[in-house]
Amino acid sequence: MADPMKIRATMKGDVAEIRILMAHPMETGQRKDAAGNAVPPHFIQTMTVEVGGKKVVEGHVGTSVSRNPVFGFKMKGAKVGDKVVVNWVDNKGDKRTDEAAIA
Amino acid sequence: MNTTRRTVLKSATASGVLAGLIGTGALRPTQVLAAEWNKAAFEAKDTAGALKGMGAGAPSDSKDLILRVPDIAENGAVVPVDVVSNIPNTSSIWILVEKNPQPLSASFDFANGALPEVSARLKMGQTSLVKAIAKADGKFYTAQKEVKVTVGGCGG
Amino acid sequence: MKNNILPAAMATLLLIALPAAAEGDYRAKAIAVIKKDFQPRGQASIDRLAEDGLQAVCNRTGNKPPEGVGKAMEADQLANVKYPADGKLMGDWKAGEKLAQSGRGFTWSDKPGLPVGGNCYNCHQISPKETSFGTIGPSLYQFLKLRGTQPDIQKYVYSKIYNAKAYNLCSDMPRFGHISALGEKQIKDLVALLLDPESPANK
Amino acid sequence: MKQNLIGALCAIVIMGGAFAQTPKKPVAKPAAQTAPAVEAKDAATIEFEKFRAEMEDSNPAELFEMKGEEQWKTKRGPKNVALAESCDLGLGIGKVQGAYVKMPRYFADADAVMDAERRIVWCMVEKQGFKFDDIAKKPFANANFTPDITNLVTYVASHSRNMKIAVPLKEPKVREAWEIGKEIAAYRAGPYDFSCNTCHGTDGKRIRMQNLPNLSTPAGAMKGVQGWPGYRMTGGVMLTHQWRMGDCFRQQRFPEPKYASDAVAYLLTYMIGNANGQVYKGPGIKR
Repeated sequence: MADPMKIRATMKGDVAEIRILMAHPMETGQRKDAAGNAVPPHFIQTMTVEVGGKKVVEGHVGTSVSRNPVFGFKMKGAKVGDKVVVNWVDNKGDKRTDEAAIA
Repeated sequence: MNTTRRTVLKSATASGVLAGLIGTGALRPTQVLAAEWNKAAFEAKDTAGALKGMGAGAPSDSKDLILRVPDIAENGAVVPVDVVSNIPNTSSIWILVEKNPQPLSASFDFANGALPEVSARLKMGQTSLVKAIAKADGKFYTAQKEVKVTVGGCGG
Repeated sequence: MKNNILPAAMATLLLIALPAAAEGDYRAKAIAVIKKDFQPRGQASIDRLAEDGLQAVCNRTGNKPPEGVGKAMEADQLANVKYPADGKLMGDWKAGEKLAQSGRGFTWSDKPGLPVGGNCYNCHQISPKETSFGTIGPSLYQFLKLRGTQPDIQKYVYSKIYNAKAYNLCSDMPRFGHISALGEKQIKDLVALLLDPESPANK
Repeated sequence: MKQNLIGALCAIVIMGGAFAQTPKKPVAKPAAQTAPAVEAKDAATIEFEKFRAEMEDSNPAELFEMKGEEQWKTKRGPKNVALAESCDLGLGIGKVQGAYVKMPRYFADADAVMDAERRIVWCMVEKQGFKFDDIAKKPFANANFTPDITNLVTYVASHSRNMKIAVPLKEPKVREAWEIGKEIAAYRAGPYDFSCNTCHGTDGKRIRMQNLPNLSTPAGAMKGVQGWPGYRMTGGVMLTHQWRMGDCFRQQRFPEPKYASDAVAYLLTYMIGNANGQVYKGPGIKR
């Protein structure tokens, strides 16, 4: 079971700033473990950010995004209290959904 | 700061419930699902291949596409990258690291009020050009900057 | 031979004879805590915690041994330097530069038996091309120009790398030859890195 | 005759020792460098600092802090007790606000001076019934594993953000720990004759590009405290101050200090105590 994300969403003037931390190993498939065996690729491939019920960002991700990914987005037309829902799905089919309210 | 920390949905069970809701269709699954991952573009071994996979052709340089990266990365494992597009009607942004084994790092599509900008953190195996590509009104634009990846630590 | 035994015996006596109160007993307590609270890992065995004579003297004098003792023990360290049988002290500066870059060796995470690095750039500037260098030791850039006119400079550099404590008893620099971290060829290559006119250190 | 000579020499050493102990090393200026090298260093440092705030603002350490909070509040272990309802970090049972910056401190119930990590381990063992040896077997994070104790320390540390370090050095047991820690920091041994102070006893030095704080000064000691526990970019793992002490000994070519031992607690007392009055910014991000 994947660990929860941390989502911070705040209004700065009329712009909502959304910052997302994801817990994921983001294995490239090129790293070797201590025993010298290649660690198979394991990485987030797709993500979506939904605000107030509408999809605002869809992201596709490769192996060169850092371990425990961090993303920042901005949007107009949102307000305090709007619900932010973030999803991700990785190459093994693991997925995670978390939400936060804009503050 | 602390109040926003507490707004996070922490409990795994709560998200499990959410996943359940999505499963039953109670949460408009069409909006949550993403398009298929672009295997051809992400697995391309060079920039040209990635661009081809993206259907981006030959993008033109643009000063309205702002790429902010460090000149020297403190650590190649975590290189901060910000991309802001001031090109009207920008709908997508891609980020590539030219010398990575698979140059395409990420792509983002924006809709429903999202500003065409993103910050992310990338792995870089060596000193390389980082490229941002933006799509606006069906045309492709690019900006690029070199990031040096240094030796560090105790030489061990 | 007598010279070798003397400082070692002295250090041993020092350890035994030392009344705890004479130095405050925190040092004695610290040593007891160190003995109790460390465990071997990888090649880092527990016997590494024991002070040898030189370490004991430096530890007990805040790295400032009384001059007479310091000089006597330095001379003893110098007397133990083994020079190459062929009399040649200069090797290949290119191999030296490579060795100078590596900081590997002797940690519990290093594989035992693998070649040990010279660790030079960790503490010294040498070639101007390497901008990532430490400052614990002095810059060695332009060494030939600045120090090359000294008599027996090759022998000095060889000895210094072999055992830095032969010149400064409580120097921060390891005794690379004395502890067999670096062999004869490797030390020769490092001598060349500093003294060969073709070495980048002298460009 | 020979015996007499040795005895005389020893006496000199002892006197020298007593003399040499008190004066502090003069503050050394950074070694003079050639111009290009200095520029390269400064440009790099400035460049790193430009992105520092951003890196700290979105620090994956928060993921571990979040997990630690859940673990702190959940009933766990053979005794099925929550740390929040059983563990006293020095300010009362369950109180975490400001606790991290006031450790190491002396805990009468354990009759020991404990840093935050050691104290939480003690609570896990005594209050929750976990076995110390199980915790000590894999105490630090690696690529595939983050121990609960790391999450818990990160959580506790996050509740001392922007607070001043206040190790109770006037408490005699803490004072003694500080004195012993100071001696441990000065102890040279091993194949390279290194002590902690070889690298961390003088101002203005570097190993390669890495600045080496002088742990005997308040500002220098704070540099050794700030950012721990820290999210390490290399490997992307969350690591604690206990881990950092061990890694210094690794590079010192020493054997390994035992987990949550007196040796580490005393060394931390010396270092964190020297940083008293400096502001702690919470879990950090490290190179």
